[in-house]
Amino acid sequence: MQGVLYDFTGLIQSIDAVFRASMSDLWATVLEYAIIGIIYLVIYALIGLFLVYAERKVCAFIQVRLGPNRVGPKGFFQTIADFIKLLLKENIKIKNADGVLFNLAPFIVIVASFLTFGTVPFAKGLQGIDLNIGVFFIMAVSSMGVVGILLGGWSSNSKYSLIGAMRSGAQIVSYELSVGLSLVTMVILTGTMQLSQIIELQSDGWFIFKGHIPALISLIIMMIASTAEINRGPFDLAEAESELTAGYHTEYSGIKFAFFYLSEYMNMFVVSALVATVFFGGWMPLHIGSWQAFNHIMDFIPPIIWFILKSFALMYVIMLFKWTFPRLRIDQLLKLEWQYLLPISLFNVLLMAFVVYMKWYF
Amino acid sequence: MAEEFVHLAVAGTEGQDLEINMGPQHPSTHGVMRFVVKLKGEVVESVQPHCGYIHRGIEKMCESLSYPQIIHLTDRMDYLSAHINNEAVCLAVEKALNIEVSDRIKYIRTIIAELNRIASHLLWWSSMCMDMGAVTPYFYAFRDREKILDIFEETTGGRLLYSYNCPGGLMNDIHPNFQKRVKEFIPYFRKSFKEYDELVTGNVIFQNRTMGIGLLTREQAIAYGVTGPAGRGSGFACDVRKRAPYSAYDKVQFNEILYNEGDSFARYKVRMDEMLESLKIIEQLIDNIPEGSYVEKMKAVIKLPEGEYFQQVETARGELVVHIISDGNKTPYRVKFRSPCLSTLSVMDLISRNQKIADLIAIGGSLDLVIPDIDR
Amino acid sequence: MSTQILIPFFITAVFLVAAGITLAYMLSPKSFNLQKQEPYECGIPTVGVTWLQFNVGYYTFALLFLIFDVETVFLFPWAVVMKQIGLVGLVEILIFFFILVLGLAYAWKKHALVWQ
Amino acid sequence: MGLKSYLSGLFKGFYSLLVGLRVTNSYFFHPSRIVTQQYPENRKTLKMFERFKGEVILVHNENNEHRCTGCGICEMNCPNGSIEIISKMETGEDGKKRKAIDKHIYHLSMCTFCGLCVKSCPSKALAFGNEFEHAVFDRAKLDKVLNKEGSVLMKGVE
Amino acid sequence: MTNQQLEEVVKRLGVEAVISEAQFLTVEVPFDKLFDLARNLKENEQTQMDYLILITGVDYVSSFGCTYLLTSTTHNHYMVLKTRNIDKANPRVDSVTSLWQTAEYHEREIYDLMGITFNNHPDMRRMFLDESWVGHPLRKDYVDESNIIERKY
Repeated sequence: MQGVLYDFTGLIQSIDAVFRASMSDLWATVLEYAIIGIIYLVIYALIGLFLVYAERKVCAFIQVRLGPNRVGPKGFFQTIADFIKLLLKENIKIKNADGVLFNLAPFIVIVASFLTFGTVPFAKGLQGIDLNIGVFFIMAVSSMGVVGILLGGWSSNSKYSLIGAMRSGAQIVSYELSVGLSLVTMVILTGTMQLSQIIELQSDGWFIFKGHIPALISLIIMMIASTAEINRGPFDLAEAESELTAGYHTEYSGIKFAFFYLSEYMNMFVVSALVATVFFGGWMPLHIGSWQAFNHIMDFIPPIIWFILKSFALMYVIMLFKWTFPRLRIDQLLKLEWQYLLPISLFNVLLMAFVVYMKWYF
Repeated sequence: MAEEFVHLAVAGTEGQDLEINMGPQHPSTHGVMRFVVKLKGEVVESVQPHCGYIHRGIEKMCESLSYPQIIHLTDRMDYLSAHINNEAVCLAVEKALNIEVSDRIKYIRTIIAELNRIASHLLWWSSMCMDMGAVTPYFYAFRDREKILDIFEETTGGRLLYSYNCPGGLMNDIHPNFQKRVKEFIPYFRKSFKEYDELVTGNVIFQNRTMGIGLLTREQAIAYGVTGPAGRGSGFACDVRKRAPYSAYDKVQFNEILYNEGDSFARYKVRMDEMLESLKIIEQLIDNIPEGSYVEKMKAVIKLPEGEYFQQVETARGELVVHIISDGNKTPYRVKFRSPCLSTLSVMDLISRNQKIADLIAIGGSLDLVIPDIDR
Repeated sequence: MSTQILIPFFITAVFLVAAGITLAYMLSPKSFNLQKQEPYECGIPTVGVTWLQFNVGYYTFALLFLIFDVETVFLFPWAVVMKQIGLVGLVEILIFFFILVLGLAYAWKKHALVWQ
Repeated sequence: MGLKSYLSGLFKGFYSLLVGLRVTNSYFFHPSRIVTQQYPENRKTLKMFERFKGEVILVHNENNEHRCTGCGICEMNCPNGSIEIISKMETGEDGKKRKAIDKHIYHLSMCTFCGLCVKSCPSKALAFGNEFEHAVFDRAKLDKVLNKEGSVLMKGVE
Repeated sequence: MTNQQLEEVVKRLGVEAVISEAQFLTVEVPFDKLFDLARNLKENEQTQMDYLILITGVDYVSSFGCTYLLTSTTHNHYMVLKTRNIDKANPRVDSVTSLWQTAEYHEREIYDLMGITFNNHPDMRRMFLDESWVGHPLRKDYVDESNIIERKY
């Protein structure tokens, strides 16, 4: 196995050691946690801001227009301006709304997306939460977000919000299954659920190549189902701009709306990071079997770059979905899941089990 | 507090309908229109349209204006086929005065009317796709519509409201570039039309969203007076251009597009095919515009002889009938516009019952309502 | 790694939202207007109750989901060790799947998979 | 539903989605096809079509002369009453008194650009200008006096 | 069918009508006979007027009138049905909604703007104006000082 050029494990361990040597264990832990929190907060916000900008530019280019180009060079600071605007907007309290739940909803949504964001492996050693049930953890926590959406929609006491929330409930709950099953398919191949190990196992080839047919089917299902799970077009029934005006966040204004918006984009990032990790080797460079020279050249590209490239390519695909397809209807949405994706992914699990049993993978 | 919600949410609401206002400020009503929709879950129980938010009393205004002055008011009815509306009044006045306009005027009117129809259908296409959640087609259609608007702007001076007709002819002659530009546009549009088909028509989601949705039978279409593409999607051969040809339509070969399914997809296909059919009409006429004057000699003050005059034209949305009652003065005694959208609106409730709320939007898109045409 | 690491992430997320809302509360203008407090319904006052008993269509899928999700949870442990247990695992999971698919087929047959 | 139709429906649907994705994707990678105009920046190169109906103007030549005789036909033909003519009596060079315009007032806010005034003007005094940036903060600024300060009737126009 | 033949059919229906020829064949009937004639025209094999194009309500100052433009989708012939002398104080006409559903909205529009009430109409409400609006704007004697500006010319 080729040596990994950029390994952050040692660096982080040495920082840990320095802290623990200079103060008591408890304080060292608290300090480390604080640093982790701040760093992640900054990255979270930056990626969120950039993604909003990227989406606007992508959709503008697709739609033969220029997109934001007034604030900053090429409109780069547009989202910052938007953020400031949203911060300065009045938070309108809706009459008859359930105040507690109304305010609780953004918390839940952000907590869910932030916790899943923590599991994203940026490079070797650069991963906040690396549990041995990593894949499972992401599934569990991300489905918490639907609670926030449901609460937000229901507590607004607006009819559009109510329908949007109900839709998103049925939708996310259904697509959870396909996401789960396609991940199960890959777990059969990997034999582990820890994200860092999944990446390590791909040092001699990504799983999309190793697992060939079942992995490909699983990838397609995963892309469709996760697009649906993060409430993005063509599955954005919960917002359904032309039907429900803004769906579950109709009544949210100012910064609270911004949090819903942010979490949507961050969920997109997390999902594509997860797909990149499981199928495309995360931060692992492209290695082809025994081409030593090629593999070495690839190793020089830092893992973060690899990771960012892969997840942004996937995000581009998700954006492309949104800006190409018309929205599905609720019954079609559920039909797609229950009559197409679920049977296929069940079949795919068996196929993968069979492939693994026959050792047909590479 | 918790008990209060339980009380609010459940007690006495069994089987109650959710009553929702769609409009007047709603992204998908294409204007200021209010639908009161009764829902059972997602299923539409009834749709009650409330119009009049932008009623301007054009018919009343007409009673105090002279005939040339009326024309610019008709622009504002169905503003997407403004030229065709203009034409209707002019034809009515010419018919009343027994004036036969020259072929040049007829040809130019027909070409511009067909271009206008394409522009209108393009806007419909984009907004219907937007109603269904696909935003990108909107921009493609507007990009191509812009080319037509440029042609219009060069010749008529207006981009949306042309006021290009006057009783007895046209306000200006066509611009020298007109023919060249139109001929450039035809192949360009054919090419981008293929893209539309790839992007939307063939799309499985789009087909599933529209096929079998909003069924309107031929009998219903006739009884409710649904004309235009919406009527022809139900197999109702209502094209005025064929039934009672005016201008140069009797000189050109074209097919009346008919689909018998009567669903949203049929209405969609009728309009899409009509755009190509309009191109054919333009192709036949554009090279053969005869020379001559662009306006017939008219009296300075136009007075219609006493009587009642009807003129039907086919706008992009259906049959527009102008009914002028004249008492011999220079202003009409009474003008009635039979706007296609009012009749089309009346089937909204009928065909969207028991469909989902998302279908209601798709049906609204496929009927192609222009609200100022309803609220004249 | 222990699950302790979740604590800073949870706290940071809560802090992010709380700080945002507090900041907005301090910065944003406040004005009182009865019209503004109305829930948005295209500019028309709401008619009737919003929180009413809702269509059962959504809930059947929640029930279906429950069945299948629990089964997915069972699949994960098996998936992890699939490579080691070989044929036995394959046969066992075939039986498990057979029952699972039977349930799905039944639901399909009963039109429970069609939104009503 | 047979398995065959199930699968063929699946693949056909999937293929149609791919066709759609190809279109949008090709647009993303060809930014040269962007049609957006950078409006305020391209003011210098922006040229409206000559017939563009921006506003009604009274044509003046370089000697500050116009062709308006103050006959009031445009005022009469305007459907919206957006033209008001205030005329005065003026002694010409030959000593005869004749009617001339004092103010040709044009209410842009009421104008619907029907073109009847331009068409009906017997002495071709009116025309459409290409100016389209009409936004103002005060509505009163939309009421314009079309004849310039000190302008006189062109010679030979009756 | 030509106007001549149409005229004969109408005469055979035995309705007291004044028939004249303008752009289309115009049949003028008293307003209380209108519905019967309309039904006959629709159901008669030879006429089959199944498509009602428009209804115009007219204020003839001394009375009200209604004009119906009918056509047949099978025979493609047109006919104008006219009625005058509707009582000014209490204008009432029979609704033709049961024959042509499209009349529902057109009659509501006339009721709203002209103030002619239609008997047996399923939903006789104002169409465009608010329920609290006083008067019917399309009437010749309607005065609204704030909204109607008299033109000088």
